Amino acid sequence: MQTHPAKRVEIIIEEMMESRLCEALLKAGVKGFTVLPVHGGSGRSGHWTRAGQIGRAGGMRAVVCIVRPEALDTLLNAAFSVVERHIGVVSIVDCEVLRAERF
Amino acid sequence: MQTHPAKRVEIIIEEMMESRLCEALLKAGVKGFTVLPVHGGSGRSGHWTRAGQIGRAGGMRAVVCIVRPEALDTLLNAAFSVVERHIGVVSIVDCEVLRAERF
Amino acid sequence: MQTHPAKRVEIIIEEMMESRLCEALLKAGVKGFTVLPVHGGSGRSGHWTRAGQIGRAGGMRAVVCIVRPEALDTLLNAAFSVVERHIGVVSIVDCEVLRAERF
Amino acid sequence: MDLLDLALGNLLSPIILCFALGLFAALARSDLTIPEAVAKGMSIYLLFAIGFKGGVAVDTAGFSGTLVGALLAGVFLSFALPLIAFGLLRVMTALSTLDAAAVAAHYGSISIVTFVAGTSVLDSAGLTYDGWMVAVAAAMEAPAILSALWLVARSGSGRQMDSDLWREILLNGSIVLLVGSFAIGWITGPEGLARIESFIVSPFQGVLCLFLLDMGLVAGRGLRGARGILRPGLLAFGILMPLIGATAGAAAGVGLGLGTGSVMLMMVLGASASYIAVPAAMRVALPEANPSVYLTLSLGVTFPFNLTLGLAIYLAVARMLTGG
Amino acid sequence: MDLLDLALGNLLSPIILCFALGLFAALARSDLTIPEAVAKGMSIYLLFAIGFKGGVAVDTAGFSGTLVGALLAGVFLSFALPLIAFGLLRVMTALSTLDAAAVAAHYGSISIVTFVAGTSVLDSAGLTYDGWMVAVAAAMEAPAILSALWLVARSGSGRQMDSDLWREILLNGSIVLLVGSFAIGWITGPEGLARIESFIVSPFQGVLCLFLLDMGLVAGRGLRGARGILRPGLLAFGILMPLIGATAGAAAGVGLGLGTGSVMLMMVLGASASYIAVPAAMRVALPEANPSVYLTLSLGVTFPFNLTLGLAIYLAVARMLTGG
Amino acid sequence: MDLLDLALGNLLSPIILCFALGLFAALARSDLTIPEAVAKGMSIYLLFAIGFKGGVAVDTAGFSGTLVGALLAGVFLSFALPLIAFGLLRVMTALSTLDAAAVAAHYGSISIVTFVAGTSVLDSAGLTYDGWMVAVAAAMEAPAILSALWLVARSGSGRQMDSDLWREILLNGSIVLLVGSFAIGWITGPEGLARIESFIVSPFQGVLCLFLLDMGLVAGRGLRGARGILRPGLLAFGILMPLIGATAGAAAGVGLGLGTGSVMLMMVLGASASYIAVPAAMRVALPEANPSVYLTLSLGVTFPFNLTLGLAIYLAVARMLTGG
Ligand SMILES: Nc1ncnc2c1ncn2[C@@H]1O[C@H](COP(=O)(O)O)[C@@H](O)[C@H]1O
Ligand SMILES: Nc1ncnc2c1ncn2[C@@H]1O[C@H](COP(=O)(O)O)[C@@H](O)[C@H]1O
Ligand SMILES: Nc1ncnc2c1ncn2[C@@H]1O[C@H](COP(=O)(O)O)[C@@H](O)[C@H]1O
Ligand code: NA
Ligand code: NA
Ligand code: NA
Repeated sequence: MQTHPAKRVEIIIEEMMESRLCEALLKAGVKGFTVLPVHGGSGRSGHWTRAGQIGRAGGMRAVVCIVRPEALDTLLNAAFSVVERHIGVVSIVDCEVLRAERF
Repeated sequence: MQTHPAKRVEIIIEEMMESRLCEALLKAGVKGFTVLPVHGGSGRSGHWTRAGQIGRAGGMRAVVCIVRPEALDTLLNAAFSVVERHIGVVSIVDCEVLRAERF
Repeated sequence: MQTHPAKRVEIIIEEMMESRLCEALLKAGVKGFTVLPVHGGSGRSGHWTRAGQIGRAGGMRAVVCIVRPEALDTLLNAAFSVVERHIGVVSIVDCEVLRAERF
Repeated sequence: MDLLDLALGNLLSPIILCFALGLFAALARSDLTIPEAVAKGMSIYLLFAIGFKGGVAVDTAGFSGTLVGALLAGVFLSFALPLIAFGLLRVMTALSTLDAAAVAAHYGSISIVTFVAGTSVLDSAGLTYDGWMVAVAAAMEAPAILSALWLVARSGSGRQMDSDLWREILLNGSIVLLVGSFAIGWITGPEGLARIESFIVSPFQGVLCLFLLDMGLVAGRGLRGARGILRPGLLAFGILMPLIGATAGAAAGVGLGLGTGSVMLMMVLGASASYIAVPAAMRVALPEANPSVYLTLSLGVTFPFNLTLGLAIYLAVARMLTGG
Repeated sequence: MDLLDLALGNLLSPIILCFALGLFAALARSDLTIPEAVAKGMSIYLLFAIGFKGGVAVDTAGFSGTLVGALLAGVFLSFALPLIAFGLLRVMTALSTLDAAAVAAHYGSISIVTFVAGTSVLDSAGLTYDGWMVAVAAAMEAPAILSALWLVARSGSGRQMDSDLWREILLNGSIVLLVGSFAIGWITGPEGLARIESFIVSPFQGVLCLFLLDMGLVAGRGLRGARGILRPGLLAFGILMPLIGATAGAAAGVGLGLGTGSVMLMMVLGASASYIAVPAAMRVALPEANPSVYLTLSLGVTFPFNLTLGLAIYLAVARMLTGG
Repeated sequence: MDLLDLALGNLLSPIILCFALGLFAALARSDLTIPEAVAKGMSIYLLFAIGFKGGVAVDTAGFSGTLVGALLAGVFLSFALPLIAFGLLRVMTALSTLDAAAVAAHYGSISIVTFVAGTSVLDSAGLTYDGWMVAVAAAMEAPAILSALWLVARSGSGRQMDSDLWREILLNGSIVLLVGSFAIGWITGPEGLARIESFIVSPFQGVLCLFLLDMGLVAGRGLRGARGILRPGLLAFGILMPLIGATAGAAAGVGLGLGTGSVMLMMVLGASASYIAVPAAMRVALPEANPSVYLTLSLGVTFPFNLTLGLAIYLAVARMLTGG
């Protein structure tokens, strides 16, 4: 099956910043992304889980975004402008996709 | 620690098609996969989130499937036959796994 | 944008073992990880989904951990000591990260 | 009480105001949300309660020939209304065959929450209705889907029905729960009801309030994202079609000799459009049809119209026709 | 009322019919599901309500020596029943030591929903029972796990108990909630109950209905996926073992001089098998044991058997033994 | 009834005991958890019910000048208390400007669950209060955030307010739901209440119990993870500040000539610290501030203090001041 090279960017970010990140991505011309719920985690600010929480301050999201290699830099700049002052993690992986025209 | 090369395939697909995709994967001889909930996303059909939805029509799932390199093509053909007419995204990454006999 | 090489380790494990794995990772010096909920899956022990479950025995989690390349082996040993006798899947991918000082 | 009074009374009831609150919150982009699991839990509660009470009512009132007649009329309406809707859409809008067929399916099927809101309007007007009307609602959920698939097949495209699809349509969760709890209510009768009355009867209106709050939120979010889609023709269809469906329902109800309350509910079933069962079926059967069109129309236009103005109109007309 | 009438009356109660509806929906592969969070919420509600009411009952009736005797008897049963179950499994089935021990643990422990269904059968038969029986239920949750670990250790394999595992077994959520709400009910007494009565008493049966609907769905899904596992020997064990457990419970109850209602509940505790606390503990302590075996047996065979036929049998026997 | 009796009576009420149970379970590392969706569902229920009942009370009692005065006093307190808190924090602790400002915002704002627990203490003491106090609560949620941002801006750092942030602060879910259901209660009045009474009135205390169980779990988990953060100075602030806030509330309440019950609630509003709306706003507006500091302090120290001792003190003082 014919596949095409692309980049898979995963951004783990605070729930409160989700809408800002999504808007920034769309403004940067990204064609799509997927938001996954996060159950818990650990980092410099300690360990947390979502169980029984009622506020939105604690939660996080994982945003997965697949783009053409040449669009990576624009995406990273857009993401970084949002993530910069916030906790969160950005990782990039080389991948192959079907139906390249979608990205 | 001894690791072995494998392929990690991630298929983001409509919730309604989840059972069909899973069946197709199993029929194609895949030994296992994991289904993650999706909270929201964006693409050519617009932006959506799951919050407060009551129908099943809107939701999506992320299906992660790790296979031996030689099984990749069968998997992609099986997945593509389901995804073909539907919205959704397929990406493939090279990975290393522990306990290769499981895949 | 400046990126740095790292490793993305994804461990799919039973919910009951989540706290043990997280403790083992922290003890192995990992600086952070993210836990994603899992909706369902399939493997040698059959097909399952979370819908309507009330016990904790059936569920799984996906733990994503990004580390510097040189820390990979310690992480894998720590993870393996927990996963060893349990069902679950460990996969490793080469990735690039922003803000390397965090890992 | 004249039509205006009735409409106003309905508009100022807690359930409609809750819907309006949700709509407002979503349009004002408040971050108010109801968790998906809670919303689903409430819809399961509502289906269970309405089904159970319907079954108990049949047990109390006894089985009658009219019930069979009403079921048949409902199935017929569900098959026939999509054909009318499809014709209208092709004339009034620029939708493709596929999109028009998908939208049409929604209008043949029904919205159980509109039905429930209808019973609650009847309750506050002090009118009774036949308990088995909920069985008619269940019977009308699925046939419309088949009509839509036939419309698409006729035009040469479309997918073949496979057995999975049949099962998904006929055994979808809401039909099974509605019919199942109806049967349980019928079997256990008033004694069964006595045991769970303080769960399914007393808190019912309150749960409905919170559920409509969520429906308002969902409808509002849909409208916000779909300004480009709602062209005048489509909008007009979303208000004209329920009136046509209600007329058909009124004809059936009066033809069968039903009482005022049941005629009104028959009109509500004809007028309301599905937004749970049919969209899910369309994602499997007609994946190329655009979901934002049918969801926006059904949930963002027809549902609010029925809830706010429709119910009052249907009640007034039902009263006029039956002299009730 | 003879046994048959009783069995039929129980079979046609709303809670059993809801379970049957769930079972049917899952076996027919309907897409009806109850969200995990809602199911967990309902189980928290049931545990809280049953514990609280038990505590209030002890406050009203006063503390007694019989209570201590019943607690000790319960703990003893929970330790002893797994040994019997293990012996039977080795004779009747081809399960490995490990799998047999894991299954055995489930049958020494208890199912709180079966217990609740038992109290509801007593209620409709107009019989009373001691409020502190819920404390006996809590006391029987954990000991069986230790018996199973001992059985495995004896055979040379198995994991050493670490302090985490101890904590998880003794402080698992359902024990803490049951014992905690029991204590709260005891402390606050009837005045406390008066304040939350319309939350934990009136809607109880209705919540139980929806919860059993979910249990039916889960059991049905389990059965569908486990046809290969349920060989005749295992199936026979799943029906024989509750009868043995009930006999042991009856002996303890009559020996302690309990009333009809409490003897019946003691039988229910002996007969029922865990499907929440023990499976979770097994995944940590005996991860190599096959979860589909014990979950299918406990939830797919013994739970439905107890619910449909078992409860009626236990009540009839308890009546016979106590002349109640 | 003297202060000690009152404190003890409050400590032994089901709601406080449920909170204690949750705290214990979390500190003992039990795996008891309430699913996030269920916890959120309960908080939506509580907000809806308290708002609705408040609105109905205003409709019954009529609109009054005192209401406007109380609203203005509330807004003033919410603006002013953070300035006091900030000063205290700079003296008593080693927190940075940023962290101190973020903490201060929480103490100007309010905790609706503490408010609800206060009304429930009043109910069991047989005292009445003005229904519109819930509107004062809503009005006090947001102003404190602006004070905190001003404190940071003054020191040169901090982010500029953008329109998104304004919207998020003023239209956050709890404000919209509280004000919205207040308006619906006002519009529909006693007839509206009659329709949903058995949903929002009778089960209220019971839902509050389960919700406080969850709050105990969350607070306990927070405390377990934050031993390093809670130095003596911070701890002392967490208990001193509510007393100062209550004093300010008392002054406002007496100054406006409110009755005993409303003075007590005004004290509760002054004393309580936010842990839902303000933390969320801080994550957007002051992301560099450390969330564990403000969450631990507000939820782990001030909330339990208010719930257990504070409410009894505030009621005793309110009685003394008003001779009620
Ligand atoms: N190395 C990592 N790998 C994966 N997720 C991480 C990592 N470090 C931090 N995170 C996630 O980011 C959140 C905030 O991290 P921190 O800012 O370090 O507290 C954590 O709770 C995790 O969910
Ligand atoms: N480039 C992408 N990266 C990640 N997820 C995507 C991407 N494009 C689409 N998706 C996901 O696929 C869904 C449907 O996409 P579409 O068919 O483009 O509307 C979206 O809602 C996203 O969840
Ligand atoms: N090849 C695979 N790719 C992704 N997930 C897997 C794979 N195999 C197993 N899993 C996950 O691990 C769980 C247990 O696998 P098993 O031990 O094979 O039953 C499954 O339910 C899946 O969630
Ligand atoms: Na219709
Ligand atoms: Na047992
Ligand atoms: Na305050």
